[in-house]
This record gives sequence, C-alpha cells and structure tokens, in this order.
Amino acid sequence: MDVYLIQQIVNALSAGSLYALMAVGLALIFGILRLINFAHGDVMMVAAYIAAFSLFAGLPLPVAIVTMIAGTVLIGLAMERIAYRPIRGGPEVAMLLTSFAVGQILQNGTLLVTRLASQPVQIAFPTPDVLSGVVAIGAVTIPRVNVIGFGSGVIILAGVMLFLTRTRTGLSMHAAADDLPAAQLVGIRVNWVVAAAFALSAALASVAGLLYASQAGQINPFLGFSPVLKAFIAAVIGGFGSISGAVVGAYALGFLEVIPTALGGIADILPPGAVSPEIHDLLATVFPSALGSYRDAIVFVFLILMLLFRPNGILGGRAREDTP
Amino acid sequence: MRVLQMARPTLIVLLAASAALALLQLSGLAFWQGLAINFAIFVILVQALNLASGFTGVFSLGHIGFMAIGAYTSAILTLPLATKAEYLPNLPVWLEGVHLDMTVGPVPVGFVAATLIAGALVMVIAGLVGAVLMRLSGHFVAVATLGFLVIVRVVLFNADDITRGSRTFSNVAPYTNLWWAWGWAAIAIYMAWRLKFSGYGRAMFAQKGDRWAARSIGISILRPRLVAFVAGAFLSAVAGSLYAHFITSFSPTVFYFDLTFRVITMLVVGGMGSVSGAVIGTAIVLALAEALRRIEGATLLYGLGGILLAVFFIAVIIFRPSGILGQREIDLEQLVAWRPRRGRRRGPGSATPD
Amino acid sequence: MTVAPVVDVGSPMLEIDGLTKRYSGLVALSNYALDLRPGSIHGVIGPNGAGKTTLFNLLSGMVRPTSGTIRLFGVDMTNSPAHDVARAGVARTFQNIRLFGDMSALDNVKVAVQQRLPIGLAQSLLSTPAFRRREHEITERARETLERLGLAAVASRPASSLPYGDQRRLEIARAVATEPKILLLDEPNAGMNPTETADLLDLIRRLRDDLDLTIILVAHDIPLVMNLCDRIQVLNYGELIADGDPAMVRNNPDVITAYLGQASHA
Amino acid sequence: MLELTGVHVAYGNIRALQGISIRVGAGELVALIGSNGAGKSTTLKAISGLLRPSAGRIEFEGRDISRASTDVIVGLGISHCPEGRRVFGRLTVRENLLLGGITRPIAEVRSDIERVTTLFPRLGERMTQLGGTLSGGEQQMLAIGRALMSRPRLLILDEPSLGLAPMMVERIFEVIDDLKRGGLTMLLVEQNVHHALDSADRAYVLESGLITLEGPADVLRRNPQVEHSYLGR
Repeated sequence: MDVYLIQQIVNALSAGSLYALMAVGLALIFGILRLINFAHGDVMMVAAYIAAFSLFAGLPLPVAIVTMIAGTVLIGLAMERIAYRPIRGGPEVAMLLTSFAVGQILQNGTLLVTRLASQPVQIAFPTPDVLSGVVAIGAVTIPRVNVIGFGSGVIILAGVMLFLTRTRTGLSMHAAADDLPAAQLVGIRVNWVVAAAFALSAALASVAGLLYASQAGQINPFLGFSPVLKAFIAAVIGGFGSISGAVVGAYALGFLEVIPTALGGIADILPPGAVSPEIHDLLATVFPSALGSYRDAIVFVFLILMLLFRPNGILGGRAREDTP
Repeated sequence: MRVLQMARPTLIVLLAASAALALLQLSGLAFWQGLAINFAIFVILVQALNLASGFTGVFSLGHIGFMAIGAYTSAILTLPLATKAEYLPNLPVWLEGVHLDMTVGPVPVGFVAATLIAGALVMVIAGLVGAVLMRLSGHFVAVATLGFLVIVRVVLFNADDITRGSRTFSNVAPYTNLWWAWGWAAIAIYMAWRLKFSGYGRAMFAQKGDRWAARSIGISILRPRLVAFVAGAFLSAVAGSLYAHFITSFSPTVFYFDLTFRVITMLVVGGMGSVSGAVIGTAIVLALAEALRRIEGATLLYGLGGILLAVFFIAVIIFRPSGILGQREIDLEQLVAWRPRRGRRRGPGSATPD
Repeated sequence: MTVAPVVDVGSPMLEIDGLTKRYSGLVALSNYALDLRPGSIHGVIGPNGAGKTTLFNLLSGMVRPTSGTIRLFGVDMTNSPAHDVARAGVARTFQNIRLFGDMSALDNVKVAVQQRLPIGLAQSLLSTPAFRRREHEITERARETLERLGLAAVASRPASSLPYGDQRRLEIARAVATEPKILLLDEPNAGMNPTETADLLDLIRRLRDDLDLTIILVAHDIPLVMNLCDRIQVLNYGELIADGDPAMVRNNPDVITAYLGQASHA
Repeated sequence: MLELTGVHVAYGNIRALQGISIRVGAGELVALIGSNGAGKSTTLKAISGLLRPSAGRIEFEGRDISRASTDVIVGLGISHCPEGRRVFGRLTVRENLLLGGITRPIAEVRSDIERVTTLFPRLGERMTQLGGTLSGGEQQMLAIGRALMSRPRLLILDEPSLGLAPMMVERIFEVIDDLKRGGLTMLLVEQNVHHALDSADRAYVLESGLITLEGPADVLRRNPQVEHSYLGR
C-alpha cells in the first residue's frame, strides 16, 4: 500500500512538472496576447522529433539538447512573426483558429519530414541512458525519467521565475501582460517582448517534449494534442495568465489525474480482509477498475466546472464583475 | 400567386439540382457520386457549425462530438436483429430488441426513424450541455466545447458494450445515397436560412454584435445561443447518421480534431454567418483538399496537403478575416435571373456599405 | 418649463432607496435614492467618476447593487437581470455607443421591436402566414421609429457606417422601439457640437411628449441639463450632494464647490 | 518643440480628428480642453504613436514622428502619462518605476528612482507595495513618476485629476506647477477646466475633432463660450 502510494505521488509530481513546463509557456503567451496558443503542443512534438533525429545522427546528448532547444525556439519565433503578429489584437477566436492552423502545419510538416527521411509515422524514441531505467528507493522503484523530470522541472521553473521577476525583459513581459498599451507608453518594445515570450515558451515546451518522449518511448506527429489540453487545464486551475498559478495548477492537475487511476479498482488492490465485504463492494461500485480509463473525461468535466465557477482559478479571487 | 412567384427561384434551383443529381445517378460515376455525398454531408456539418457559431459568435468545437453520437446511435438502431446479437452481445436489454431496418417499398423508413431518433437524442444532450456551456464566452467556450469532444471520445472508446470501443464498427447498412444526402443538405440550408431571417436569427446576431446592447433591449443572451447550439447539434447528428450509413464502418478516431478543424476551415473560408457562404466555403475547401490529396498521392509527399490547406486558412484569416461572403448572402433570385445586383438579400449582419 | 403629462399608474413609477455599489473597497455609488415623477425629465450630473454610469448600470440591471432596493411600478427589481428590466419597461443608451455594428440600421431597430411582438420557433422555421404577418408588422414599426428619429434615409446602411450623430440617434431609436416607460440616456450629446446638441434637446422633449416617456438623463454638459430637466441630482464621489430643480441646484454652495467651480473663479 | 499640422485620425468609419494643428513651445504648459468624445485623448495617442494619423504631420524638435513607434518616441523624449493612470497593478512600485526607465541605461535608472521619490515621498514609502493596492492619488503619483523616469523633455498628461478627491487634485496640480517651474514642457488634457486654465500658459478648445478656439489661458478663461460650455456659468 505504501509503495503504491509513493509511486502514485511520484507519478503525480512528474506529470505535474511536465504540465508545468507546458502551462507556463501557454500562460506567458496568453497573458500578453490573450492568445491560447493551441500549437504549443505541436511545438513540443517537434522538439521531440528534433531530439530524436539529432540522437539518430549520433550527436552527444548535450549537443542534441542544444540543437533541440535552438530548433524549437526558431520555430516559435517564426510562428509568432508569420502567423500571429499580423492578427495581434484581433478577435480572440481568430487568434485561436490561427493557432489550430499553425498546429496543423507543424504536424503535417513533421509527417512530411519523416516521410522524406524514410521513417515510419510512429518511431521509437532513442531515450538517452540517463533518462531510462529505474531508481530504487528502498522497496520503491521509480522510472528514472520521472525523477529527473520532476527535478529538472523544478530547477527550470525556478530559473524562469527568477528571470521573470529579476530582469528588465522579464518585468517587461509582466508589464505587457498587465496592460499592453501602458507597456507601450513607457517605451517597452512590445514586438521584442512578445518575440522573447514566444522564444521562452518554445524552449520550455522543448524540454517538456524531451521528457515526454523519454517517458512514452514512442513519438508520432500527433502527440502534442493531449499535453496542450492538459497544460490548458492546468493554467485554468491556476487562474489563466498567471505564471505562478500555472505552476500550481499543473501540479494540482498531476495529482488530480492519478486519483481516478489510483481509486479505480482500489477494492481489488486492498489486501484481503482489510475492509469489511460491504465496504469492499461499495468501493468496487463507486470506483470500478475502468475508472482510470475515463481519466481524461473526468479531468475535462473538472475543467468545465472550473470555467463556470472559478474562472479566476483556485488561487484567484472572485471574478471581477463584468460591466458594459 | 404571389407566394408562387416568390418561391419560383427556389423551385428553379431545386429542380436544377434534382436534375443534376439524377444525371449523376444515371452516369454511374462512382467516384463523383461519392464526392457529391461527401459534399452534402459536409454542407450539413458546416451549416450546423454556422448556426451554432457563425450566427452567435460562440465558438463551438464540440459539434463533431454530436456527429459521433448521431453516427453511433443511428448505426446501432438500424442493425438487423440477427447481426446484433452476435455483433454486440453485451448491449443493454432495452436496446437488444430494437432493429430499425425495415423499408416501405423503396423507402428505408427505419433509417429515417433512426436518424430522427439520433437527432432527438443529441438535441437533449446538447440542451443539457449547452445550458451549462453557453454561459461562457470567447475562447473559453471554445476550449470547454473541445472538452466535450474529448469526453465523447473517451466514452466512445470505453463503452465497449455499446460502441465496440476502439474496434471498428462495421456492418452498417449503406442506406445513404445521393438523394438522402442532398435531401438533408437542402433541409439544413433551409433551416439555417429561415432561422437567419427570423427574429431568432436577429437576436442571435444582435447578441453576437454587442452583448450589453442586446440585454438592454430585452434579449437574454442564453436563449438565442441555446437555440442555435441545439439546432446545430441536431444537424450534426443527422450528418453523423448519413456518414455512418455512407461509409458503413468507422471508429471513434474519425470524430475528432482533424474533422473539427476541416469543418471550421470550410465555415471560415465561406464567411461565418453566411448560409450561402457556408456552401461555397465547403465546395472550395473540399475541392482544394481533394486536389491536394491527389497531388500527395502522385508525389508521395504526404503532409504537404495538410500544410497547404492550413497556410490557405491562415491567409484567409489574415487577409480576408470575414471570409468570402462575410455575413452577406447570395440571393437565389439574383442567381437564377442573373439580374444586376438590386435585391441583394439583407438580413441581420448582412448589410453592405453603400 | 413644459407641464409633464400625467401617467396614471397605481404605484410609484421608480422608487430607489439606499442604493450602494462597491467595487473591491472603492465606493462607486453610496446610498442613492430617487422617487421618479412620471413624465418628468430627470437629470443626473457630476464630474467623471462620480458614479453616474454606475447608477445607470444598476438601474438597467447590468450590475448588481451591493445594497439597497430598486422598485419598478411597485415590483422589486433589485436583482433582476438586465433583459428582464428591459422587458419591464426600462430602456437605455450607452455613453460609448453600443450598436449592432454589422447589422443595418433597420435591423438594429427590428430586433428591439420584436421583443414586444414574439412569434414561435416552428412558425419561423416554416415561414407560416402568421410569421410573415408578424415580420411585416415588425418591419413597419421599425420603419416608423426610424422615421420618428429622422433616420429613414439610412435604414439599410450598416450601423457602423453611419455618421456619429446618426449613431447616437439610432441608439435612441433602438431604445424607444422596445416601448419603454422609462428611458435612460447616458451622455446623449457626448461628442456633439452646440447645434447638434440643440437639435437633440428638441428631440428628447418631443420623444417624451409623443411617447409618454419618463426620462433620466446623465450628462456632463451642464447647460444641457439645466435647460432640459425638471429636476436635477448632483453626484460627487458616489454621494448625492444636491437634489432639486435647476435653479436650486445652480445656487447650491456644495455643488458650486465640488463641480461648477469655486467662488474665486467668478 | 512639438508641432501638429492638419492631423487626421480615424477609427474605422468614425473620424475622431479632422485636421487639427497644435503647437507646444519649449517650457510651455499647454492645455487641451473639450467635452467627452471631442478627440482629446485621440490627439495625445497620436502624438505618442499609439495611433497613426491618416493625414497630417507631427513634429518633435523638428523631427517627423508621425510614423515612429512608441518606444522610439519615448526614447526621443516624449512621455505620455495615460488617462486612468494605468499603473502596472501586479508589479511593485519599484518595478513600475524601473520599467518607466526602460529606455534609459540601467546604471542611471537607480538614481532616477531616487529623484522621483524625492518628488513623491509617498512613493518612496511604498516601494515594495503592488501598484494595484495603492490609493487613487498614489497611483496617479506613480503614473507621473513612471512617466518622468524616461527623463522626458515633453510630458503629456491625460486627465491627471480624474476620479481623485479634491485634496488630491490640489496636490497633483501642485506637482504639475513644480514641474513647470523646473522647466519641463507639458501638454495637459484636463476636464477640470478651472485648474487647467489656472496652470496653463496657453490652451486649445477641441470640439468634435476640430480646434474651435485657441489662445492664452487667461484670455480663454474670460471667453463667453468657454464660460458657458466648460465653466458652467
């Protein structure tokens, strides 16, 4: 039981780090532009492919990582310049739709490149040694990628927080998110700040991509869909647009997600005789073993409830009253 | 007499369309017949989204979920008894005995009934979902409806006993032909058109234009949004039923984001809020996609088509954000008589600067 | 001053008591009271940020008060949603014009007229004769309203393409098309020059007389209010500092200090 | 110093400015008055590059800035303190000031912050407080302080007394008078016409996008039209 619990907690923390890396990037862009960058998941996917191809080419891991980050940052900058800048300040929905299209381009582009490289659609990710295998802590064995994922997530996020609060560029991002015209009026170069935010966001997504691919072991051009949705949910839980909220929301989501998996079929995991037969039956009915496979549905119901009742997130106060 | 005169252009177009369909039917060109049925199904889907989103400004990404429910419902309802017991052995008892596979003469009444039942079921679901989600606005409603799509997919994948889960659902009777598809497409166009040029449509466009102003004249925001959402859901379910009985085997993966995005592209290209624009947008994107598919096939550059379609879509959003027609309409009368633009049909949001 | 037409209603038209609105600590309106006399033109003035627009948002149900009551014809409407308030007979315009910009001027008014002339969804979908008669009636009434406001010539133009003055009048047309008992006008002459303002003054009086309206007017423009209103309230920092006829308000020392200017400027 | 010649600005179909010409000489305090919606804020936004004029010319110290971006304009020495204060509510007072000096070398920003806190001791006491938690008057001081951080040669003030208690209004105008004595050139939009005309050297009256009157402040104050429309006589 203890082992099971610890494993679930580590799973939650590891998933939380991944979501946090994604959610911070999403919240950063949303805060400044009011754009839900749906293509963010595809940026992460492309990062995984760049990493895979770099490792296939025999590049050492550090070089592969640098290549991966540089490549994704370039893609982030390109999509901002080409697709998003022309419609900046336009209707929210137009920006959202554009991000769908950008996502389609990245997916199909990856498809095309893998075809040209004579690779199948789904490829096995050459997980580097440091990210494979398990770590044993007492009786508990944990995949090493989960430990490294959690650790590197925390370190990177702390670095991002420092950057955002201690540098003029970071502060400019905050200011632009707070009040874009006022930021312009004090002389902040808004184009530059937006580009920097896209670059940072892409870099974070690329780290998430490496971790995701190492965990999954396999990559395909469509893997970004689910993580971007999860990152969105995390950002909503934390109060959309707030960076620290996104981090909190991401870890909260990590825990929220293991609950159906952990509770589903809990009746069967309990040692015999641990609870009375009546309670055993009750647990079996309320938490059927199939509960875990409904995880995404449960999480989305939660999202919808959040949007309705706490649109400012679990940390945010009451929504400011809307006035004409 | 006056009524007849007013209806004349509609009649002419209907007759011409019927003649074209009959010719296509007689020609035996299977590829073109298939394409025409596809076109009709997309027209219904795009009109559904047009109602739900184009008229109201509330962006729904969930309507393909309604299509999926419609497809599965109609497919299960029309399975013959013999196949059913063997194919879906674990169906709930009350569904076991249902088999809407009867025909009266050449008319598959069971199919019609199953389609209508699917539509009704989806309307109930949409009413419940919509009553909750239509309170949101902007991109939040988009993501919440996307959440609905994910929920439908998860349920379809996991409700093995009813949907066969991730396995392909086949053995669906091929009832859908040119006439059913285009008959329903005509109904969808008619529904959208009538709604647009009624008080309901005006209320929808008004709350899209300015929420506060709409409330200030007594329009409750929720009601027109909900009417549009539910009507769109009904049409999506019909499209799902037609699709199921056209393709005859499918799995939950079909009803997901790619299809959603395809329908959105068609609507945005045609002009959100324009009934005739939706048809034109569907035709353009369908033709483009088909051409690109052939190019991909010939060059083996798979993915190129998707890239070019998305680039086209972004270009439309940047350079012609309101699509080809905006919210305007092409008048049938004008189309038939080829008169100089005099009586361009005006409706909510369709005014043109003089 | 014209004699106000007497509207015969059993209960008082609009009674407001202790109306207060706070936004996270900031008091936008405090303890506001009003007993509206039918047929009058009631002015509310005060510097920017004094709470005038908050008052209108409260009166039209667009914002919920922190405390206090609003009774309309004896019915408590304090927490009613905006669309119910509108149906109960309170129409408004907005300081920053809010039209349905993509819709024609005529449709802007039709969508308001139709609130009093409903028709079923099935009738609309099937385009029955009853539906067509209703549509005809709606169009006729909308045209009449446009004509009354001098906008007949621009009926088919999109609202957003109209000149500023026409947009202001179209907003009034849309409001009166809901057949209100009370009309709230928020800075109706904002951005108008003196000639246009004078025309507007006549228009407001005419509407009041022809349509038996009671009008509440929020404005910045002191001469306009002094000219038009039977009774004036002055707001300052959310507080009511004066309430009375124009002459009384003009000479109220508090008003002079807070708003019109200190005596030293005389 | 600043010269607008025949400037037009349109929002879609609405022509907000229909060819206005304004001149601000070095060391002058010029007021712009007019009713709501007359185009005062639009004029200011056009000067600071938030809006592009559709026709006409805006020159600052002989340089055409009508097409320049806002950050360039701030760099040239024009600082715009916007209507409604618009301080960064989720950033601290210090961070607000720091960002005000974003166009300046970082080394000089620190001493500039000290300069601003000498002018507004209240801000000095609240350096680590979030902008959004300040009172209205403090926010206005922060907004002015932030605008001064770029060491402007021309300061644009849009409705600095809006929504402030009378005492605070007096205080703000004292600051404006101080800045004027210090030789700063200012362009002021203010609905408190008495105060504006008291402090200003010259003024323009803007109505429906056109300049209808201009002249020395004390002459305008005695103009019957101004008295009637704006002073409530």
